Amino acid sequence: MQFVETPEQALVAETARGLFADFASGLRATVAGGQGYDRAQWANAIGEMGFGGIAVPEALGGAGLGPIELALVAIEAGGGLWPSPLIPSIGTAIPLLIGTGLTDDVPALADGTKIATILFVTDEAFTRRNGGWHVTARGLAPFADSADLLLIVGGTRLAVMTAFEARPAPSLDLTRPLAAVTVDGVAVAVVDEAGPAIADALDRARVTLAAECLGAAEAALARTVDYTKQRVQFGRPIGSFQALKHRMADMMIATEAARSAVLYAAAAAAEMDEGFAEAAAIAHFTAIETLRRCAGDMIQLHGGIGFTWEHDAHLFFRRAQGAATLLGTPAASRARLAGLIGLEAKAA
Amino acid sequence: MQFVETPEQALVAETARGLFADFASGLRATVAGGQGYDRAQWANAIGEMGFGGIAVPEALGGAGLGPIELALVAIEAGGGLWPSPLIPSIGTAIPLLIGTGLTDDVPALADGTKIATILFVTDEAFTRRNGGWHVTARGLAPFADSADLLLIVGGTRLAVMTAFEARPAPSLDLTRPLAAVTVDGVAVAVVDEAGPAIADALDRARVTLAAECLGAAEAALARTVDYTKQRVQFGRPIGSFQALKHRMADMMIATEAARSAVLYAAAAAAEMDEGFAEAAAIAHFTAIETLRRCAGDMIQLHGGIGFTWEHDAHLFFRRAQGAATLLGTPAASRARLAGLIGLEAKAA
Amino acid sequence: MRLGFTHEQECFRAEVVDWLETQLSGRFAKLRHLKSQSAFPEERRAWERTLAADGWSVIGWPKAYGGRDASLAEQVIFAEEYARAGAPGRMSHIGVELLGPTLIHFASDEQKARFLPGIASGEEYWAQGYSEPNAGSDLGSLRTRATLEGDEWVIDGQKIWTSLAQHADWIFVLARTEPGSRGSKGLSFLLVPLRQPGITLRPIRQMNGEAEFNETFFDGARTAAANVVGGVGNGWAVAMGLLMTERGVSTLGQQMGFIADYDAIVAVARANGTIDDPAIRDRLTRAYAGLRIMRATALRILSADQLPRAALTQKVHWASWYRDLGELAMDVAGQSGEVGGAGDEPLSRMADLFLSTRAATIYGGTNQIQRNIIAERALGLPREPKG
Amino acid sequence: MRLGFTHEQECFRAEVVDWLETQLSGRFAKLRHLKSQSAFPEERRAWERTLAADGWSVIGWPKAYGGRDASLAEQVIFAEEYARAGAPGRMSHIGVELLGPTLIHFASDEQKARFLPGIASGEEYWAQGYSEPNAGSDLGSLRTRATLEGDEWVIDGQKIWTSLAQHADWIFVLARTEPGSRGSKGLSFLLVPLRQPGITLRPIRQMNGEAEFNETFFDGARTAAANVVGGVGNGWAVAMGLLMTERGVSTLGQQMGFIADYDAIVAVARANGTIDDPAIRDRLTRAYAGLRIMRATALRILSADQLPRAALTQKVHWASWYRDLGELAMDVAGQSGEVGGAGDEPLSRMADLFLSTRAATIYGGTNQIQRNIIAERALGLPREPKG
Repeated sequence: MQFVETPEQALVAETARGLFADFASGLRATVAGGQGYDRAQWANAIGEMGFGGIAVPEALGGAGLGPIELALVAIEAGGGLWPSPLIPSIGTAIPLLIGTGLTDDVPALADGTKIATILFVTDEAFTRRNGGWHVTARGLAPFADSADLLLIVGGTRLAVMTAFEARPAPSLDLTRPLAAVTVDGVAVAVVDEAGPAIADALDRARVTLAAECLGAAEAALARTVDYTKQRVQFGRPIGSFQALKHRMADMMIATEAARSAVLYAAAAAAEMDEGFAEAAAIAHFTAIETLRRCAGDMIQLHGGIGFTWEHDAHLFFRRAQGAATLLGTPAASRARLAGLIGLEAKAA
Repeated sequence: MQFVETPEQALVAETARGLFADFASGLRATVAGGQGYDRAQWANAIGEMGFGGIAVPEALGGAGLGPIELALVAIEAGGGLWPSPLIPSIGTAIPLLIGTGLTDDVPALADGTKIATILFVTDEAFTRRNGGWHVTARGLAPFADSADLLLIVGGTRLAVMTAFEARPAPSLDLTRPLAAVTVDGVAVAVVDEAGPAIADALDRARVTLAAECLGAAEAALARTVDYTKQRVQFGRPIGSFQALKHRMADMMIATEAARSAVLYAAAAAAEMDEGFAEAAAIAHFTAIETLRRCAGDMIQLHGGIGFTWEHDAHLFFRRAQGAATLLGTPAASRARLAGLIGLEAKAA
Repeated sequence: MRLGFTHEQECFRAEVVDWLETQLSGRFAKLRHLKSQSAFPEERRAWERTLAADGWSVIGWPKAYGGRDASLAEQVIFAEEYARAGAPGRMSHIGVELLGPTLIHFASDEQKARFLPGIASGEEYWAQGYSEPNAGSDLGSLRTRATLEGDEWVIDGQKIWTSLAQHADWIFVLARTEPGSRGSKGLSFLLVPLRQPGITLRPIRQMNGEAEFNETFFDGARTAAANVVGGVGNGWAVAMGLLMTERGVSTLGQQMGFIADYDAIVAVARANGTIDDPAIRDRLTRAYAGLRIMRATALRILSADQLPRAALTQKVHWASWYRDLGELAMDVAGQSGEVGGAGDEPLSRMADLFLSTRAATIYGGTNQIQRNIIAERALGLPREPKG
Repeated sequence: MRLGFTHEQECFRAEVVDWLETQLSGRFAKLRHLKSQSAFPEERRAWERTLAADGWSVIGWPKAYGGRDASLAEQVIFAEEYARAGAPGRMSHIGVELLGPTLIHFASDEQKARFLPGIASGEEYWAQGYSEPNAGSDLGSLRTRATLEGDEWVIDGQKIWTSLAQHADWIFVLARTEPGSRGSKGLSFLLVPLRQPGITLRPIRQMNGEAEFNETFFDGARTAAANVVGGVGNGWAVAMGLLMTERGVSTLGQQMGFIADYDAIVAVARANGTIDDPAIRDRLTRAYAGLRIMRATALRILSADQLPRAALTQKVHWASWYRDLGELAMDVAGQSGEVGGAGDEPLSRMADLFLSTRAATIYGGTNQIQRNIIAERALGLPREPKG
C-alpha cells in the first residue's frame, strides 16, 4: 500500500498540465466554432502526446499504462475545460470495446484518427434480422456530428455503428455539445449477453469523467481564489472577508474529498479491486456534485462579472450540468451504490 | 386583508411574554424534578391567566378568541422552553374534543384542572364489545404520567380513556418528557367515522406546536446573538466575525420565514380558509426544521460551553427533536402537502 | 390579523381582471406571457400608455401625482392579478417602483411637477445608474464625478449593470460632486437625459445569452443644475431611501412570476415522469412551500406601519429560493433539457431557468452583502474592523 | 500508487488479528466493544500494559524508543484491525498519539529517557492542558502562568476541556512564563505531575450526560525546572507541532469507530423499516460514501512524504460528516429512539449519537477556526484585519 503518485505518474500529470494550459488560450475560439473541438489540439494530445492510448494495452497500439494515468490526464484536461471528445471516445468507447472484445477500432481511436461516441438505449433497440443485428434508436450523444463510430449501449448488448444521422443541437454545455442522433440500420459489430463487461467498462468511464470533473472543480476554486485576492471592495481584497474565505475553504474540502474518491477509484480499477464498482459510483457522484458546487460558487464569488457571457465561470457551470447526465446521473450512482452495499429493505 | 397583529393580539403576546419570562428562572428546577412540569406555573398560566381557554368558545368556559391568540401564547411559551403539557392538553386535546363534539371535559382542560394527552394508533386499536368500544394500544405519550385523560387518536376514530397505565421514560426531550402508555379497556367516550374532524383538529394542533417551535427558535437566535456580542476571542467580540454574523443572519432568515408560515396558518385557521390544511403542513415542517437548525447553530456558535450540560443550548436541541415526532414528522407534513397540491405522478 | 378580502375588494378584483382580460385578449395579445424584457418595445410603450389612460399605471401613488392612493389590499390584488393574467413586465418599472416613490419623498415641488407626470403617463422611461466596475457591492467607492459648469452638471465616469437602459429616456446617477470626497460623503443624486452625445451604452451579455444590462459611459454628459434630488452632497441618503422602496408591492408581482416558473417545472416533471422520484417530489413540495411563505412575508411587510426587521431578510430568501429552483428545473429536465427546443429558443425554458437564476443571489446586493445587512441592522451585531 | 497489501503485510495482519482475538476473548473480554471512555479503569490499565508487553503499544514509534518503526501499511493494518476487533479506546491515547511524537521531535535526550518509556509501557498516562475559559479557539490569549522559583516552576491558572484527566498521572501545560507577554510569545510547554495538592480537577458534564472532560485548576502547582520542552518561551512552536500530529494514523482507528456507528444505524433502519424510505436510504448511502472517502483521504495523507494540503481539510470533513450522522441516527430511530432502553442505558444509542456528535464540530478547533486555517494556510487567502 502506497497511496501516492509514483514519480512516473507525477510526470504524466505534469506533462498533461502543460499541454492543456497551452490549449486553454484557444477555449473561446473553439467554443464559438462550429465543431466544438479543435482538430489540431485533438491530434496533438491524443495522437502525438499519446494520451489517447495511455490506458490501452501495447498490443492494441497503446502505452500500456492504466486507469490511474488516464485519470491524471483527465484531471488536467478538466482543469482547462478542454473541449473535445475525450470522455466519449477515449474515456468510454475504448474501455467498452476492449471490455467486450470488439477491439478492431481501438488502435484508431487511441491514436485519434477516429472518434467514437456513445448512445444509451435499452436492449429492445436491438433486433435480430437475417442473421445480423438491426438497431433502431434516437437520442442525444456528445460530439456525434464529428464521430466516425457510434456505440449503441444497452443493458446487455453493445453495437458498433458507422451509419447514423447526427444533427448538432444548441447545447447547454458549450464545451461538450450534444447532437441529436438517429440510428436505423445494421450494426457493424455486436456483442450480446455482455452485461457485466458493459457495466465494468462504464464504471471505468465514469471514473475518467469524475477525474475530469475533479480537475474542473479544482480549477474553478483556483481561479476564484486568484480573483478574490485581486478584487478590492471596502478597502481590502474580498478574499480577506471571512464569509468568502470560508466558502472557498468549503470548496477545498469538497475538492479534496473528490480527489480522494477519484484517485481511490482509479487505483481500484488498476488493481481490479473487488470494491471497484463501489468506488466508481462514489467517485462519480462525488466529483460531479463537487464540480456543480464549485462552479456555482465560482459564479457567486465573482459577483456581477461572474454571470457575464465573457467570463468563463458559466462554462464551468454548464460543464457541470452536462457531466451530470452524460454517463448517468449522480442520483443513479447513489442508487447503484445503495444496492452494492446492501441497503435494501428487510434484507438483513 | 391586514396581516399584522391587532393591538389586542399584541397585548396577548406581551402579557404571555412577561409571564413565561418569569417562569424561565425555574426551568432547570422543573426539568430536574420528577414530574416534568410545575403545578403552580400550570395553574397560573392556564387557569388564572386564562391561556388554556384562549381559543375555547365562551360557552365551554373559554375566552372565545382563536387560533391566532393561541399561537401568540405558544410562541412565548416556546421562547421560555416552558416545560408543561401545553401542546398535548391545550394545543391538541382541546381542538380534538371540540372538533369531534366530545366537549364534556373541555372546560376542565381549559382551566387546567385536568390534563389530557394523546396517543396515536391505527383504527384497529378500537374494537366493539358489548355495545361499547374497547381500546388496546401501547405507545409513547408526553406527560402521560400526569394526565387525567388519554385521547386515543386513530385515523377515523377517537376515544377518551381515563383508565390507562403510564410509566415515565427517561426522555431525550427533557422539557416535554414521554411516558410509556399501555391501554386495554373500555373507552369513556368514542367517536367513529370522524376522519375529517380529526384531521382538521390535528392540523390546528400542529400549528400551535409550530408556533411553540418558532418561539424557541427565535429565543435560540436571540441568546446566540447576545452571547456572541459578549464573548471576546482574538481581541474582539466573536459576533463581529463575518462567518458567525452570516450564520446568525441565516438563522434569522429561517425564523422570519417560519414566523410568516406560522402566522399565516393561524390566520387561515381563524378564518376557516380553504387553504388551511396546506398552510398547517407548511407551518409544521418549516417551524420544526427552523428550530432544529437554530438549536444546532446555537450549540455551534457557543463553542465549548454550548455542549455542556449546564448550558441551555441542549435543551433547545432536545426540544427540537421531541417536536419533530410529537404530532407527525416534518417529512410526513411535506408528504401531506404534496398530496394537497396535486404533486402525484401522472395526475395531470 | 386578517387574510381575507372584503366584498368591496373583491369587486375591485373583478374590475382588474376584467380590464386585463379585455386588453390582453385584444390589441395587446402578443404581449401576454412574454418572457423577454426587450422584445416588442413599441407595443410595450403603448401598453404603458394604455395602463396610464385607464388609471392603472401607478395605483399606489398618491392621487395628487396621478395615483389612486390604493389600499394595501388593492395593491396586492392588482399585483397578483396582473401577473396571473400574464401581463408583460413593466417597461416603466424603474420609474414607477423606484424613482417615483423616491421623488415623492425627496424631490422639490418643481422636480415632482417635471418628472412624475411622465412616469405616470408612460411617456418617459428611466434607467438606474448606481454600480461601477470597481464599486459593485461597495457603493461608497463610486468614482463617477459631476462638476457644475455654469447651469449644468458635467458628468464623467462609468456605470455598470444599468438595467433596461436601451429603452430609457432618462437615467438617475449617483455621482461624486465634491472632489476628493470619500465613502458616502460628497455624493449627489442626479437626473440625467440618457439620449445625448456624452453618453454611450454597451450591452452586457449575461451567461444565459440575454443582454438585460448595460455598461453606461459618461464622457462630458450634461444635465441641468436643477436636476439634483435632495440637495447637493445628499445623494447617499436619497439612494438608500430608494433601495428600501425596492421591497414594495412589486415583490408580490415578482412572486407571481415565480409561480409561473414553478408551474412550468411541475408540468415537465409530470410529462417526463420525474415526479415519481421521491426526491424530486420533495423538492417540488419545498419549492411550493417557499412560494407560500414568500407571499406571507410580503403581506406581513406590506401590512406593517414601519418596515419590519423581516423586510431585511426578503432578498436573500427569495434569491436563494430562486437559485435552488433553477437547479431543480435542470434536475427535472435531465439531459433532454440540455438542448434547444424545436422552436426558435436556443435552449429549453428549464435550461434558461438554470442559468438565469444564478444572477439572483448577486444583483441588487449579493447574498453576502445582504447577510451583513441583516446581521448588523436587524440583529445589531458589531461591524467588522476596517481593513 | 497502490492500494493492496503484500503477502508479508497480510501475514502481519494475521498476526494482529490473532493476538487481538486471543486477548479479547480471554481476560479482556469485558473491554470488547466498550463505548464508555471511563468505565473499568483498572482493566484498561492492564490492557495497556499487555499491549506494551507484546510490543503493540507504540508500533509507529522508532525502535529506539520502544516502537517497531512500523511501515505505513502496518500501521494502517493495526489501526483498522484494532478497531474492527472492538478493542477498547486507548487510555494512553494522549501520550501515545500526541505527546510521544512531540517529545521525540522536541525534547532533550534526558526528557525522552524520562518520559517515553512510561508511555510505551502503559505505566504513565497523560492529560492535555491547552484551552482556557477565555482562550478557547484563541490560544494566543492564554493566561495560565508559570514562574521559576528555585528549581521548580510554580503554576497558577485554569485549563478547560482537559480530556481523560481523571485517569492521568501527568499533564502537559501551555503556560505563560514571560510576565506581560502576549499572543504566542512568552509561552512554555511544561510537563507537570497531575496528582499534587496544587491541582484540582472538576469534571465537566456534557450535553449527553457524560463527563469526558475536566476543568483543571492550578493553584501553586509545581514541577521541576527541567520539565520544559523545547526551551523556555518556545511553547507555541511545540504546541503547534503537537496539534499537527493529531492528524495521524489514529484517524483510521477513529474511522473504524464511525463504521460501527454507521452499522448500528443501518441495523435500526432495517429493524424499523425506515430503510424503505428513499430519503433515509439516500442519506445512509451518502454516509457510507463519506466513510470510504475519509479512509482514502487518510491513506493519501499518510502516504505523502510531507503533510499535504488535504490534511488541513480532514477535521471539518469528518466532524461535519459525524454531526450529520447523528442527525440521521435520530431520524432513523424516530420517537421510539427518544426514550431510554430496557437496560441500564438512559437513552438509546441513536439518541446518544444525536447528542454526542454535536461536539465534533467544536472541540479540537471549531469548524469556523478550521475553515480559517484552510483558507489562509492551504489557499493563501489574506488574513482579516485585526480588531
